[in-house]
Amino acid sequence: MVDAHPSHEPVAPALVEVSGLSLPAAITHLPRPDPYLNVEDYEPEADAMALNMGPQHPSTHGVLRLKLFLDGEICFKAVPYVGYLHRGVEKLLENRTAIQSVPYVDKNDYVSPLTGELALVMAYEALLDVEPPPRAQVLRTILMELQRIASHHLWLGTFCLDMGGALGGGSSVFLYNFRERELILDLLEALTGQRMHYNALMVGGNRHDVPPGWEEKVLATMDRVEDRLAEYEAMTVDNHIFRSRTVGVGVLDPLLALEAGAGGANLRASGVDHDLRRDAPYAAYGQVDVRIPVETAGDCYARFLVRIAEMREAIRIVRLLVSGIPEGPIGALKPPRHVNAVKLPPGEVYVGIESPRGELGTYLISDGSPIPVRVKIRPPSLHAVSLLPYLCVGATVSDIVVILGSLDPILGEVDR
Amino acid sequence: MPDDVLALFRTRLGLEEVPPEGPFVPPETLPDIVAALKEMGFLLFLYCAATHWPATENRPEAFTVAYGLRRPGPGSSTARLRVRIPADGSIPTLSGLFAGADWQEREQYDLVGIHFEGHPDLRRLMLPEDWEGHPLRKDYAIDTHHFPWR
Amino acid sequence: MSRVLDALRMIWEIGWLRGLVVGFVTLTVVMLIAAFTIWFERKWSGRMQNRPGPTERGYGGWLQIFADFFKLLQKENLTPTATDRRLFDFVPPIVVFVVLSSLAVVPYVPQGPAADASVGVLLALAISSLMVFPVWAAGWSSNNKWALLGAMRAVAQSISYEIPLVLSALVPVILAGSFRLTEIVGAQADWHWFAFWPPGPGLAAFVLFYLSSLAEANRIPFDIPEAESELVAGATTEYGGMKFGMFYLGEYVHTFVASSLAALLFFGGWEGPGPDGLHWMLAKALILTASVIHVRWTLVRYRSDQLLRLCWTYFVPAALVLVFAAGLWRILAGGLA
Amino acid sequence: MAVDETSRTFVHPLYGWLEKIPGLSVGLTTADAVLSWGLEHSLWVFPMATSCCGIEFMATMTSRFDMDQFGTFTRPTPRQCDVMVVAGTITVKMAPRVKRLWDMMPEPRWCVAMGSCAISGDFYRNLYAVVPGVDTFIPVDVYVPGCPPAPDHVHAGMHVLMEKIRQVRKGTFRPNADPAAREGLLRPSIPRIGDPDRDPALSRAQAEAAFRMDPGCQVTPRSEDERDVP
Repeated sequence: MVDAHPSHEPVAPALVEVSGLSLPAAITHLPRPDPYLNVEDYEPEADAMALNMGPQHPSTHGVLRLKLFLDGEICFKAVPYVGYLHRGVEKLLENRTAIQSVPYVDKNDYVSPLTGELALVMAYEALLDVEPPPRAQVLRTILMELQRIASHHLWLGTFCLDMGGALGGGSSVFLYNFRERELILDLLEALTGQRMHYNALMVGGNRHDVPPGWEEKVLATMDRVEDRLAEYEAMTVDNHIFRSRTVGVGVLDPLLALEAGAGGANLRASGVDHDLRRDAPYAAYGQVDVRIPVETAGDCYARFLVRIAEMREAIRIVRLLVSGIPEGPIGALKPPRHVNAVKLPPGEVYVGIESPRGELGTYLISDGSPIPVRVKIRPPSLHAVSLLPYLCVGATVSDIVVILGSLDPILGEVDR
Repeated sequence: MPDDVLALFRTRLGLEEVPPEGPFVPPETLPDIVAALKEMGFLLFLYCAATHWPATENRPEAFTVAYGLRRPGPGSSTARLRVRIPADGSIPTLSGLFAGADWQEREQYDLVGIHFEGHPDLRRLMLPEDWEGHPLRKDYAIDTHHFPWR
Repeated sequence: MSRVLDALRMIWEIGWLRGLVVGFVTLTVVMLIAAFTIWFERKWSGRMQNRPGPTERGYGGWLQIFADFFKLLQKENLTPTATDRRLFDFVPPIVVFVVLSSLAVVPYVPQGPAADASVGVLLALAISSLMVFPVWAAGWSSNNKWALLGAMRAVAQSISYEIPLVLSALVPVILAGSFRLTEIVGAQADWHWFAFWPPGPGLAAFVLFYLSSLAEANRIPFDIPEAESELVAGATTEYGGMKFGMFYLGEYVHTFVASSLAALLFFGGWEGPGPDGLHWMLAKALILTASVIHVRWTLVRYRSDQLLRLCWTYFVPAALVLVFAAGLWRILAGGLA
Repeated sequence: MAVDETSRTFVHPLYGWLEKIPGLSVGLTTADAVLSWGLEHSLWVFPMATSCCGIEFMATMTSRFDMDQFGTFTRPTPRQCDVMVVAGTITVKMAPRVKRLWDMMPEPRWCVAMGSCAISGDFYRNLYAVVPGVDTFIPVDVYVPGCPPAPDHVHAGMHVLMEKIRQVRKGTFRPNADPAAREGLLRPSIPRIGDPDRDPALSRAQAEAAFRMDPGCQVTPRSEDERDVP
């Protein structure tokens, strides 16, 4: 059993240079399994079993279907099937104006709706060349970070649920996490009036201003959430079973992660020091010095550590910003009177932001009419799921559940 | 876009001016240029977005496919390029270069109906395998019925 | 009145009739205990997770289990067509039969109600280890891959954990010099509970026994045959209605019986301060059952290969050492006399 | 399998036996009251969670709201469940699977449509890939509106379902059969179950499609109950 107790001193890993990037040598250039393997070619005498996992399975995080080819309980080929939640958002956005389209992207990444909104709204703003006022920018940043904490809470809960079952210790961690997630949802509800699907942003600014006393509530909640983080660590980091289930499981080659387009904690856990909040700042991230946690082991445990560190960092950013929200308007444009109020100039833009799952981008083509010609949403979860054929090979069914959970895919975003 | 990318586009494509949304690249040189970009550190595959342009008086039916790559790390930058192909044309696949292009191309094949030449596993990604038509084409009605479910 | 009593006494004299009555009462009581264990588990886990648990039906929700029972009774008796029908329908009663029949050799008071077999320990363990057969048959007959995987895991796990279970049960046997459960309890008189006396091997043997019986009863962290986040519901995936109800009940009876056995072997059974008797035995068994529940809602589960490695590389050697140590203690302490 | 959705009554074979014993009517009514009570207050949920509503449904199970108060918890397999909570958008690709999972549930069973996507498709209802409401292929007992409904709304929905079960068992339940109530309502492209316009051939086609699945899936069911999902 692999043991990596957190009290061990971290050893600086050997690095290797690849195209100007320093990557941890131990996990770079790992042998890649063939995702297109013909099952017939794999030892024809073996007792292979095709196992259909999903689309309705307790731990596929939605409606992902994984077709696993097992030899005993070891998987030698995994084929993900997606699209069970394909709601044609891109087609719908091609028929909606800038004002109408924000609620649709809420439903893409339903665990962090605000980042989806921001990615779309920023694309329209880049096309229109509109700069939201500073108050809106700072508010957006606070909202993004609150959303990141809530999203990671949900992730940690479901991750442990996958490991410990709905009727067991996993569900305890899950319920504790939801306790804190509810606190953050309360903050967002106080601001926007909704628990999910906030529809809080619009082109040129925000829709909702801060209610009185909100800042103090945010600070109090942040204190509580930070206290409770230590509790989760006691339940996970200090738990030998948790470590033995995650350490060394699902090691992700950073080069593969990059080429596959993975992002967020999946990338940073493999030693790639990349975060758009610091590297291509948007909203008010330029005003804060965002510290990026990076791990070098590349396994599920490293991804877990990165997300926990990101939660702490998000709490710090929220604390930093919430005490100094600048005064002023929250929108750069006049409040729209009708849906065609925003006239789009012709052009093509791409805007990427750092969602809790990686780079969430919007690619927008407009030909001058009120509705865009093409909206392409670049979902980080799609790329995370596309890693499964590489990561699942050689893992047992139990491991596959953990690997899938550690990648944190949201199927609404994968399928759109 | 950063200067080294602009320089690459200028030398490889013989362009004077590179538009900010990316130059048009001939389909046959696409893999070479993307491979060169990958050598230059653009390791993160961002997006592959195909657009259907229905026929008008001025132009025949056509597709554009836009690609985006990102150089990770501090001071991150993107490289963007586009490919224009006729209605019955096809485009070489990038799935050999970027694992992430695999699914993006399958998605574009599914929704827009562009054939990616040399793709090892070009199946529909989002819609059922027996689906007819490509929904993101402009001539596809948004409320198309599908017996017996809608 | 006295006539009635006489008649009752006469019935009592007839051996097989007495057995029938005692058996019926015992089984009813144990099933009720199992049902209330379910209620207790729901309340306890709720308290552990900052929620109240069942509250609406009856005081503290204690009627909830009966609602569940009546509901399960009325569900459609569903046998999927692709299953091995006869085996599929046959398995749930077998589960209940196996877990209840192990009660035949687990005494709760010195006089019974169980048969005081001369190899009681072995018999109890042997019967409870039969549980693997219905679980395996359930997985096999369901014609479902998840059920099959669960069943295969159950077989691998049960076979492995049998060994440390029996070896650790041997420690009290060696210390007491008898396989008879009443004699083992008798040897623990005057507070010489084997969990604490001799210091060291007894407690270690209890921990091994406890963990192995967790594995035998498929409880977290060793519940890989069920593993509802991986294998949907394991071997019981295809079972619904009362058939599932039997599995559900059997699981809790199994836990209770294993706890009773641990109480007998390591905690002096019905011995205790004040008058000895059933109350001490039940209290000990219930406390052990509650601890099983507490562990279940605290830990996450092992992977199957880690589970087996844990058994073969730690538990089995440790159990062997403990058996040796118990023998040594017996010789050195002059217990052979 | 053609499911006759309009007359979904399930009589346990036990009742037929009991009715033959004379003088049991008093006992039977008491027993029936007890059994109804059990049926009503032990609703195990199969969470057909596909999207955003699934997250809110998860929140419904958590400590602040806690469905276990009235004896409701989730089971991962449809065989052990009484209520299917359809939480989220159902797409054309997913619909056969939902239908099949519904067919796998033992009677008596109920369906709760949670959220506006499950009720009518919401603002996706005119989209090529989305089913306009789950009641176009499975009978729905309770609708919980909202996008997504807050957890307390789901609680209220479960209590409404309990009330409905009580009334159905007592025989006092009267569905709103007034055709005037349907006047002016937006109707989906497929007639809902219970709609007089609904063609029985449609139910048959849906039931068949539920076992055909998609061709790439390589599932060749031997019979209606052969399963590869979940």
